[in-house]
Amino acid sequence: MTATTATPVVAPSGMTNSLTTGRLPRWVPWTLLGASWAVLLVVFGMVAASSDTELNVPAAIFLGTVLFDVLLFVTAYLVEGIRQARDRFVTSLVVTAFILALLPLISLLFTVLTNGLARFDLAFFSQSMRNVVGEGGGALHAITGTLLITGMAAIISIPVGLLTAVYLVEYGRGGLARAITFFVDVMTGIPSIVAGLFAFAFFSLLFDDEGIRFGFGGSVALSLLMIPVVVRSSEEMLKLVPNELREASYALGVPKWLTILKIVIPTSIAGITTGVTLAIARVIGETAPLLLIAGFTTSMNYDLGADRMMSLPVFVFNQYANPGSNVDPYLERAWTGALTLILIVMALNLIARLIANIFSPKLGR
Amino acid sequence: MTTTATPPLRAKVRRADRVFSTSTVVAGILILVALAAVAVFLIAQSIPALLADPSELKGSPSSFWAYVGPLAFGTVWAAFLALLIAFPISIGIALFISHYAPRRVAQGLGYVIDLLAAVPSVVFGLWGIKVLAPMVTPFYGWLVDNFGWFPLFAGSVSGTGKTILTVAIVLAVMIIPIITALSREIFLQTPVLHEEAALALGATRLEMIQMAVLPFGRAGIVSAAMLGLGRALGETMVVAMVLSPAPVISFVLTGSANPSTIAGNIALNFPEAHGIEINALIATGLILFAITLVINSVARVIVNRRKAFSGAN
Amino acid sequence: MSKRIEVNDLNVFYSKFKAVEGISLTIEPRTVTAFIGPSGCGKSTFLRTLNRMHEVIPGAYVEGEVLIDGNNLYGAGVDPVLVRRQVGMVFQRPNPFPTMSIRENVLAGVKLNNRRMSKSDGDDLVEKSLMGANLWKEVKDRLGLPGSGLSGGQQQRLCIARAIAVSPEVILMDEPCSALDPISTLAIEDLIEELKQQYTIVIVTHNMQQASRVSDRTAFFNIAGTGKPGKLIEYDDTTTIFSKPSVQATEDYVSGKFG
Amino acid sequence: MSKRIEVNDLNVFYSKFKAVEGISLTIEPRTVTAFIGPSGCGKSTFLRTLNRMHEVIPGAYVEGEVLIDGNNLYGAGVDPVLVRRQVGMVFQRPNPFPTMSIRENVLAGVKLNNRRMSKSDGDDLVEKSLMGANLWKEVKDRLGLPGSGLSGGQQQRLCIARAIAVSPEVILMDEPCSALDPISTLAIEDLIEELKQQYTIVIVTHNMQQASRVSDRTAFFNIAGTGKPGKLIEYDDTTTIFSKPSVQATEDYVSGKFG
Amino acid sequence: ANEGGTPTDDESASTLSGSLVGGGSSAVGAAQETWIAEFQTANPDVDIAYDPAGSGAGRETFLAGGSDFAGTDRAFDDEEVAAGGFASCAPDSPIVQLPLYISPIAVIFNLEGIDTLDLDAETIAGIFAGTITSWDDPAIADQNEGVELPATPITAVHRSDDSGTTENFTDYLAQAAPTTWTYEADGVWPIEAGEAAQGTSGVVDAVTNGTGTIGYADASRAGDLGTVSVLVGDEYLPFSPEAAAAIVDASPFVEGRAEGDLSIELDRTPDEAAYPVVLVAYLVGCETYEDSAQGELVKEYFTYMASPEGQEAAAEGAGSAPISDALFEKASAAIELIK
Ligand SMILES: Nc1ncnc2c1ncn2[C@@H]1O[C@H](COP(=O)(O)OP(=O)(O)OP(=O)(O)O)[C@@H](O)[C@H]1O
Ligand SMILES: Nc1ncnc2c1ncn2[C@@H]1O[C@H](COP(=O)(O)OP(=O)(O)OP(=O)(O)O)[C@@H](O)[C@H]1O
Ligand SMILES: [Mg+2]
Ligand SMILES: [Mg+2]
Ligand SMILES: O=P([O-])([O-])[O-]
Repeated sequence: MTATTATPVVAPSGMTNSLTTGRLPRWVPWTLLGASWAVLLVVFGMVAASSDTELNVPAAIFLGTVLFDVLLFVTAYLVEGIRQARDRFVTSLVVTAFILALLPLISLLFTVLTNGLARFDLAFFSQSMRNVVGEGGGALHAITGTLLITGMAAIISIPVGLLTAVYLVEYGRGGLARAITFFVDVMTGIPSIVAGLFAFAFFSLLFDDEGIRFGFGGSVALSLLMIPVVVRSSEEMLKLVPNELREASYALGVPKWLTILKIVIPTSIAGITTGVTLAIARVIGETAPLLLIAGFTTSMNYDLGADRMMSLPVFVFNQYANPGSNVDPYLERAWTGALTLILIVMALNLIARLIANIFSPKLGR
Repeated sequence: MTTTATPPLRAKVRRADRVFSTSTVVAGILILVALAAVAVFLIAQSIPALLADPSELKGSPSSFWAYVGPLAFGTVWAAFLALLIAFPISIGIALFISHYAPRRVAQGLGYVIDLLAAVPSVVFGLWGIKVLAPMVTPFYGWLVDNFGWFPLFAGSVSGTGKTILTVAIVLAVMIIPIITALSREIFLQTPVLHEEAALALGATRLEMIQMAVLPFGRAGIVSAAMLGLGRALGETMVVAMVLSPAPVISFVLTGSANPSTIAGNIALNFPEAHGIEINALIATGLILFAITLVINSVARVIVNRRKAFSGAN
Repeated sequence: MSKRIEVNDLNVFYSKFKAVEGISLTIEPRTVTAFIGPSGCGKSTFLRTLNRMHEVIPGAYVEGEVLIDGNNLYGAGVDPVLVRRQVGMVFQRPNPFPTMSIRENVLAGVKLNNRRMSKSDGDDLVEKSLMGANLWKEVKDRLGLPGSGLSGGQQQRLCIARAIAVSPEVILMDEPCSALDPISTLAIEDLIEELKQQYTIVIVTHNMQQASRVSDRTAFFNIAGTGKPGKLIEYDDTTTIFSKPSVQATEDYVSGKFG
Repeated sequence: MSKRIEVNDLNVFYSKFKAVEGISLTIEPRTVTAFIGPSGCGKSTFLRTLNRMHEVIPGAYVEGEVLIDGNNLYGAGVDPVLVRRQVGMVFQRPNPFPTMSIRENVLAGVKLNNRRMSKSDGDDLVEKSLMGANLWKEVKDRLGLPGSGLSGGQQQRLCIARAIAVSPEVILMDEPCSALDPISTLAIEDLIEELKQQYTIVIVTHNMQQASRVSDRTAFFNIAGTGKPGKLIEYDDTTTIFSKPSVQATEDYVSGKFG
Repeated sequence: ANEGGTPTDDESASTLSGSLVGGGSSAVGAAQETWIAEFQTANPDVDIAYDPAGSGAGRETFLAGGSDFAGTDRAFDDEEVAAGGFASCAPDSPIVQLPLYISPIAVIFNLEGIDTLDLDAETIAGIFAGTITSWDDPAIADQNEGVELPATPITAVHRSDDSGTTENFTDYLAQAAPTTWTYEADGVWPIEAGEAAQGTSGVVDAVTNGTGTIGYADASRAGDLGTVSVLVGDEYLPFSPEAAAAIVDASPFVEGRAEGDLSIELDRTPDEAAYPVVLVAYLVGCETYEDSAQGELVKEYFTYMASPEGQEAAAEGAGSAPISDALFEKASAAIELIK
């Protein structure tokens, strides 16, 4: 452009419809998407028919979406110009990203559901594996174990994590805060099995028992994994609380701690609960550390303080990895266990949302 | 209220305030202590392995470092690949939810993505071997047939699909919800002021995002990526169940001989390990710890380098 | 129930930056005092030092003294929390607590301090405060609904009700009407007129007409330029300030020559 | 380089809420038009419909038409991106991009259409725009530093420089001085005086003195109460509005009886 | 339902009570679950736990005194036995090591329409070493006349984890095909060639889901997959429980061990018709326990495991090969030592 002269960058004034460029009608992108999917499904269908393999739907959808991205870019470039084309291209990429993330989710849920429904019966939820060989039995012992161990881990991690987040957001300045922030990041990288090893070493030293296995130890190991996630997510959420609310509270003569407890935390409770459920979901599926410190059993145990306690991931893994000579009932139990595990986390998620809805800011009008 | 008794301004020390602030500090310090304890445990248990005669270690490597080398490489490589896949997708989804989807739809979509986070890693492992690996095998075959000249797809193709690329895909699916959730919140926080400034200059939505949203969220995005990367670096079960490992350093994505990861290797070998082998495995855990530390430091440097331009006040 | 405020040679700093310099003035009980002046001259900053709210901002501190009925706010051992209970504050943007109902918002100051209160005492206080804030009629049938569902003007009056529910001696208001429509503004101006019977009121406003309508005395602040500290230029009866101010800058400002 | 704006019977809605009703007016090229009126009467809302910036707010839409030199902004196939290039905007709070240097800020809009601008062309444009915004002298030695490091008034002038760098036909300003100190305010008022030679300028202001100082014509908006739509009450030469307005409400407002 | 130990039949009401903790090899896991279920049913007041955490972990824990017995896919060796220090046992008590779990390892493959193949050790070694790479390789074809072999490339799957199965399989290759397989027996797969998968299930899955795949796994998991008959002497022998048990009888005991230590030096190149690719897992306990009540309990449990009923139950539940009568007698004598 000639910036030195006073000529305007855009088309000179006075021209009629100078504000109008070629615009794609609204239906064009959707039609393109549908058409791309259809084309790829047909192509894949033909390949599948000719080579006698199954139709690979996810791959067809994926490649169809890629085709759509390209088509849309070209169309928009021809009709609307490069800037709009770029904008549309990124829009379609963003949509593609979303579809991409959905594919594995759907495939995974589908797999778990179809395989897991076989043993989704009363016995599975009312019986343990004690004295069961082959068919039958259930995962009651593992379900209670998982709930107890994870529950205890949450009881340890949530206060510690939340308080630390409060410290970082409301109090912390200088070296200590920076150190905590940094090491919390580092902590997210502790491999789960190392957490289990550590918990085992710690408690066997503490109780001088080389064979120590108990649920609480599992909770401690899980806490090591859970705390950093709680801290990180709560910290971000606390930061989002507007300062105005804090000031309003201080101006009423409310001390800082009550302001935090009764204004700041309730206001951000929705985000915090989401973070906490993320953290629980992160640890509830851990296998290796629990096998090391909580052990393995086929019987019920309600006592976190003593004796082996089974957990669902260990149950699932064991049913999968060490089946007896008749494999099918073991695999069925494994899938049903996996389904149960997902259902538990989803239920937690739902409960968290309920809690969040009850406490979180009420938007009027 | 009577005018007689004006409460004095001088008050008792506010005990509760003190207790509360102290407890937050204690919680923070507790984390540092726990981490220090883990570090001490790792170091103490590692020393025997570092001092031992390497021939006592599994596979009789020439030295401990020859043993961890491929593992450290595999750890970083797998996590890098996972991040490479997950990062753009996550940013895409986060943008989709924060700036593209209608608000009502966005909430539902956020929930769907959170669901991915609800899937435990054993289940991901099962899905990885039983569903994903068989599904991608023909695709790998096609890649190797057509792009075999490209170093990443060199050599013969894996017959089972249990390659490092498959692992990276599963890891990516696992960390997508983490990165998405955080960056979504951050994108939603972009000051409307800056978004409007860009739009008022005649920017398209994409240009507005480039000018206002992404620069503003840079530090937060890096944090989110680090959180995801940490998860990918430390993931045990998925790697153990899905990968076909070998003690090699190789960039090939589609072959049978893939470098293992430290966490996966511990899971695979710990059950049968005894004596000095246990120490060696823990020592590899220490290396992983160090890797995480270094990566986080680098991330922090990146975030801080252009601090003057960060938009934070 | 209301108190005299005496400020002696007060400087306010944001870390190294001196935002306000050498302020001395006396505010009589049961009066309305208006602070006027161009943007950035330190009105808000100074106002906040009257109940130590500036301490919420990292790095902010004062030199000098503020006496409330002879007690120095900045004396040793003074608890800012107690200060703020006696000197309430209403902000520019209405900020009811979003997690609370209207009723809870009014009782927030009392309840948040962990004081127990019987249901009926609570009801009485809610009614009294909302009456005091001229809001009772409009909301008495929906006390359980969220406070954020009210209109801007109602929200601002809710904030005033919340402030007077803790029975302060002084109420500070920082541009309480600047985000409100004219009807709500009038309602709040009427309210200030009534509150004056019981409380000492200090109000910051950009609106000269408002200052002349509601205040008994007016303080004019000015600033020599960006980066310079704000200063108190003139402090006098409102009628004097608006009719025959003694300083030229004041006259320029109130007559609209700048600002 | 400047354009006439014609608005015909415009209504603006936020979802179901009608915020502005039945506005018709004509703005001549190379004039400064001031919008005044009490808070909430829809000045900002209306201003934003002049470059379709209201579309950024979810649920906002208009009825009626806005013609810029005869082209309807809301006609079929009109690209809001092009509209905004021709009708620039400066906001209440200065909003330079914090991640960009001063130079990058000025060029931000230009770079969108002209990615590969030569270094010297860029330099020229930066100098010209900053000169135009009266900022060149103050920042010419630190063009590479972050824009957020400037004072409020400088930031606002930087935003003006950024807006004029894309050579718009019209510049809309929404209370551009309300966050600035008096010195900066004067600098910006002088600037508006100069810009008027080339651009059509529309400015929203709360400050009656400012309106009378800088504008040629003034539009007074009012609102009957919360929840009611804002309306254009009177639109005339600035001198007429401030000396002998034809509507009582206008007189009440400009004389400070309310607002 | 199944909790609370309601005795199933009253006549067998036993007076035995207490709890036992064991741990170790996951290969023995399924068998242990069976034994524990049966034993607990017969003795409702007894609780037995077995952590299938791995043989190494099992030995470590037993050595450190964290468990009452261990299951391991290799016996404590001379060095370890000499070093002693078994913390569960009374000072200076020797340990009892009994090969009570014998399981054939099947060489499994996935080729459409082919159920069995005859292979000698050298060919198997060649396939797993990566020197034989196609199914129609003459080395394979020559031994399988009349079988239609495809030209599919071979994908050999081995274990990615450190495992007893691998150790026994590589021991077989090292003994039976020393020229092709020049590596020592090891629980970790010694070479890079081939694919790796975690655990028996992982190998089975990989072989099942791939095409042209071959692997080795506990025979009970062979399912519908093709299996290899291995050349022993001059006869191709498919795996069978009897043939697997026979190899143990055909092998000598390790010399210089205590009376209760029945460690076996497996001979993978037997003269008789014995299936040489087997995994032998040991149950390890003390001769004298620190606590005699524990000794009593261990003795009862070991007695049950070694008994024909116990062996039959494991064969049923976990697919193992019942020990021979000869070995049963020796084991019984060893168990008698426990106190
Ligand atoms: N948190 C802060 N940190 C540093 N400087 C600040 C802070 N808040 C205000 N200042 C500076 O202090 C000075 C006085 O600001 P203050 O907000 O008190 O002015 P004001 O008169 O209330 O203006 P307005 O009418 O715009 O509200 C200004 O220069 C401002 O930039
Ligand atoms: N995003 C929005 N959503 C819904 N209603 C809105 C929104 N923005 C403004 N309004 C409403 O529209 C009406 C006009 O608001 P507008 O901001 O245009 O007033 P204004 O005259 O600019 O006021 P001020 O002088 O305070 O800036 C008000 O009733 C306001 O509450
Ligand atoms: Mg202020
Ligand atoms: Mg406005
Ligand atoms: O019994 P293993 O799992 O070690 O083969």
